[in-house]
Amino acid sequence: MSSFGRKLIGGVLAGVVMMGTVGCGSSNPLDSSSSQESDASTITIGSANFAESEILANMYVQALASHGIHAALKPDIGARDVYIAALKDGSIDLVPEYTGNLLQYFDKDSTAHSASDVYSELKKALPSKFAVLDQAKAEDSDSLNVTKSYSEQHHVTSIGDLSKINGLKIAAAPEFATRPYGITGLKQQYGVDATLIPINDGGGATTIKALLNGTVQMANINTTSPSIKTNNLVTLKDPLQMILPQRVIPLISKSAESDKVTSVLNEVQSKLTTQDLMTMNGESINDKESASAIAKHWLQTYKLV
Amino acid sequence: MEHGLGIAWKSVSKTYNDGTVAVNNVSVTADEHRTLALVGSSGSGKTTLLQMVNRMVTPNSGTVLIQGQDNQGMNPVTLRRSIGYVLQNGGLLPNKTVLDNIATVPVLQGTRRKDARVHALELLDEVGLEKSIQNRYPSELSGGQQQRVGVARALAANPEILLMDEPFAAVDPIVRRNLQDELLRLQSEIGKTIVFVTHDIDEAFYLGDKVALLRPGGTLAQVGTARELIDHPADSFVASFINAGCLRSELQ
Amino acid sequence: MNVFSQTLLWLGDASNWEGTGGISVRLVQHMQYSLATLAITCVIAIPLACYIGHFGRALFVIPVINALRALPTLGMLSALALIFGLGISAPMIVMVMFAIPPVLAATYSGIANVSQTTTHAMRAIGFSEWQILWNVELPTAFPAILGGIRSAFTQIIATWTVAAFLPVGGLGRFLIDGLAIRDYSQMLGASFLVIGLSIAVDVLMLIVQNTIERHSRYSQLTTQS
Amino acid sequence: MNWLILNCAQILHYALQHMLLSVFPILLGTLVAVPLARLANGFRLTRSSIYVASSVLYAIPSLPLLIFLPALLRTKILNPVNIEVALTIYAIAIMLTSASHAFLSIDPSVIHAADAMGFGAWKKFFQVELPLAGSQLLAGIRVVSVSTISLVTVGSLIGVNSLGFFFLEGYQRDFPLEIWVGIAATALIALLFDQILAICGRVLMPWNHRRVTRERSAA
Repeated sequence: MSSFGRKLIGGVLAGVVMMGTVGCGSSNPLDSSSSQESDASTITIGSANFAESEILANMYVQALASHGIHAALKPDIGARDVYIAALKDGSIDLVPEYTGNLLQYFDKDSTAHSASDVYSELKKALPSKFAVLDQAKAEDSDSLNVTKSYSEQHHVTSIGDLSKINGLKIAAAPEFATRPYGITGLKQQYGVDATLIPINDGGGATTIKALLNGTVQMANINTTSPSIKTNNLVTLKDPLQMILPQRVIPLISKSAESDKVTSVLNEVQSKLTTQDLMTMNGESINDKESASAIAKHWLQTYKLV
Repeated sequence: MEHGLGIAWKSVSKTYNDGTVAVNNVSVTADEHRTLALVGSSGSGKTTLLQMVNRMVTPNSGTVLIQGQDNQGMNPVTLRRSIGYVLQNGGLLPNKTVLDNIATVPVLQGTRRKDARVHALELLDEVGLEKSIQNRYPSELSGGQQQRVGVARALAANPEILLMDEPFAAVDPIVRRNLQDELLRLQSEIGKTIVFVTHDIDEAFYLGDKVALLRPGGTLAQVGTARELIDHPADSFVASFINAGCLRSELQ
Repeated sequence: MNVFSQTLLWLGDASNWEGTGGISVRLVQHMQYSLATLAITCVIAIPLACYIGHFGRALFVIPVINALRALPTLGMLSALALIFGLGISAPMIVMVMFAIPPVLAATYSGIANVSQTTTHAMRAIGFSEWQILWNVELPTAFPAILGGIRSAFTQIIATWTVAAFLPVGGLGRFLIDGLAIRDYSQMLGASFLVIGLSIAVDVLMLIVQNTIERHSRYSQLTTQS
Repeated sequence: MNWLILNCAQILHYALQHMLLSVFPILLGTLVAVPLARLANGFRLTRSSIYVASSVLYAIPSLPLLIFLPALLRTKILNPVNIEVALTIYAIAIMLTSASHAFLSIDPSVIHAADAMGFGAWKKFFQVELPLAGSQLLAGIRVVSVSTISLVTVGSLIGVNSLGFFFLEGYQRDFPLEIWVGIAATALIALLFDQILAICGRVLMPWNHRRVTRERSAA
């Protein structure tokens, strides 16, 4: 039996096994999660793969639950492209989002800059299946930061100042490579050449370490993250407003929308401030509290629960 | 079916696909209710001949008649269930208890497990084993005990024919003598048609009503009673084979 | 399925092969990481297995090392990343940790099945421990060791794709980055490359194994017996 | 340490989820691989290519498989069926080779005896081959169980959460305790499943655990 012959038959046998399992998998009765979704009363709330998103998702779930609406939580799904796909196929019904980034996701060449313009353009740009509720005052946007010493040494205070430096490395999530405010945006709008060092911690501890020990010169960190102040990093100014205003906003499938859900969540949105986000992020990163505990604590202080 | 015919090998031959000639044109008969001993050194085709009866081996030429009927025409599975088969290492199923081992063939034939077990208990007595070992596993028995269970299993379905492939070769001489005496006692009571394969000429003479001596290469040297072979050996091969055996028996 | 055509386009498009983030760079990186992991694994596992197999001491090490396989890859990667920080050391340690069990087990079984009677006889004739190990035990165990290395190597190549959870190079980069933006063609293309690489390595090792066995008469004897 | 106490509910929730996600692939993988291996053993052609089939299946990187299954199965992205099918494929890959070896390692004389007694093919498989290959099959299942339980954690990268959740959250928050708790819990579940399988082995195959008693010859 020549070794090639064995390989061929082995491949065929593997293919048969693959097809068989995949086939029986698709007609598989054990489909616990979808049965859970099918009963209309439950609304499934997902979250992105970083702490703040998970806290907001817990907040919505607990707020709805206290008003008698049963809500299921699916945390830590992944980056925007993944949880939007999950929203499209009904795996989840709602997800906390940010106005600027969401607008740019659906409409790359929108020219809106102010928060209200972004909000109105966003509502227009949404696919028919989706809707957005009120935008909160609270804002958490991407921001490009350098260490204080680096800023003084290279006289860098705005993103534009970087265009003359080469061999720039920036630490950010993998999807930063293709985002309008990411590698592509830096090149097109500011003429800055930066190579991405992809770190999967949502601008967390490893990103900070990479910035402080010089592995990278720049890092994309959420403005509500306490680590900017604690490490007295310099957030670079964005004169061309490449990064749009990022107000917190619930993105919901129209199929799961109802007046009760809207009123409960909008009430939460009306109370949420940027400072709240900063304290809550601090509780998560420094005090290591769980997202559900942080959300409960916030809802209680505003007597929403 | 005519009686009195037992088993007849009609000029059977067998060559294995690697070219070795196991049996070369042998014709011999095993009389009913009598014991035929097939004896010869290894490679003389004695086991191959034995395995032609329950069609574990199919001859290239020639036929095997069981009570006058060609065994090729019978369904192999039902044929094997109607023939008792005792192997050298007992051939017991390690995953079944002694009782279940003995009851295997009757259960295969459709007897209810409970009745088969009752009959198996009786067989334990017949082959001289205590009832206390009925729930033990083969790995917990001594060589001699395993062989006795092997014989009991072969007798369980009350077959007309009993095939024994060097069943006592693996036990020490004292236990072997006991087993041989047990077999003679059983044979005198139940009178089966037994085909007994051995490489030990003494055992053949002791157990066989008729002895067939086979030469290496699978040809028949001589067939006859023990007395005929000892008094009138057909050729020098038979004589030397017997003398080697007798020398040992005089020393005992 | 149009995703297959997109994947073939991605694989065919020359521009994807160039540049620091290109396929060729990452393919080379992937092989470098895998070869380095395999080298370190062998340097640790084979001598350790020789010691245990030959002297029969520290036998408890075998089950302990096999228990390493129960640890989740992703967990060890993130835990060690927090200790060793960025760079290659954290994923390398994890990959070596998962590659040691197959090589150790294969080498140990290769050496252990050299019968005690032979080693005892050689000791009686006057062979030193080292000579016994070098002249008899290792040559006999050689086919088993090669088998262990072969299975470890394919496992290393596949597991390095998960290591791309941390900021390292290699083909896994396409998978993790592709996952974030749901770029099917990049992911499928990279997985074809990984499967192709592991099968190519498997066949290569098979050929090496056969040629070595055909030439060294001694190991031929032992494998036949 | 009070993190452990405060979050034990969450840990238990994900541990239970983890166990649920692992049981199904282990069982289905074995149920598919064992008969398939026995069948493939039957023909010389396929017997030698079992190893190749397993290594091809096992070489498929877990991530792309998890991503493509929703498209292939037309299921929802977060539906656990995707990871169940992926884990089952890996379980089959591992189980095929060890099941094939298990059946090949049965003492031929016992098979010969079974044939001679007139066992039909199906009866022989269930009453003779399966029990006798049992102890090696069990060893294979224990390897499958350990590898499945550790592979479940990869699901967290695509939102199907289990104990893997703590790896990601711990990594983001630079909180090693959380990760080590996740790892310890995964190892504990692996140990628990392993012991359960070992006990099943002892109960189902008593003949493997009794040795020759003192010789009490009946003669």
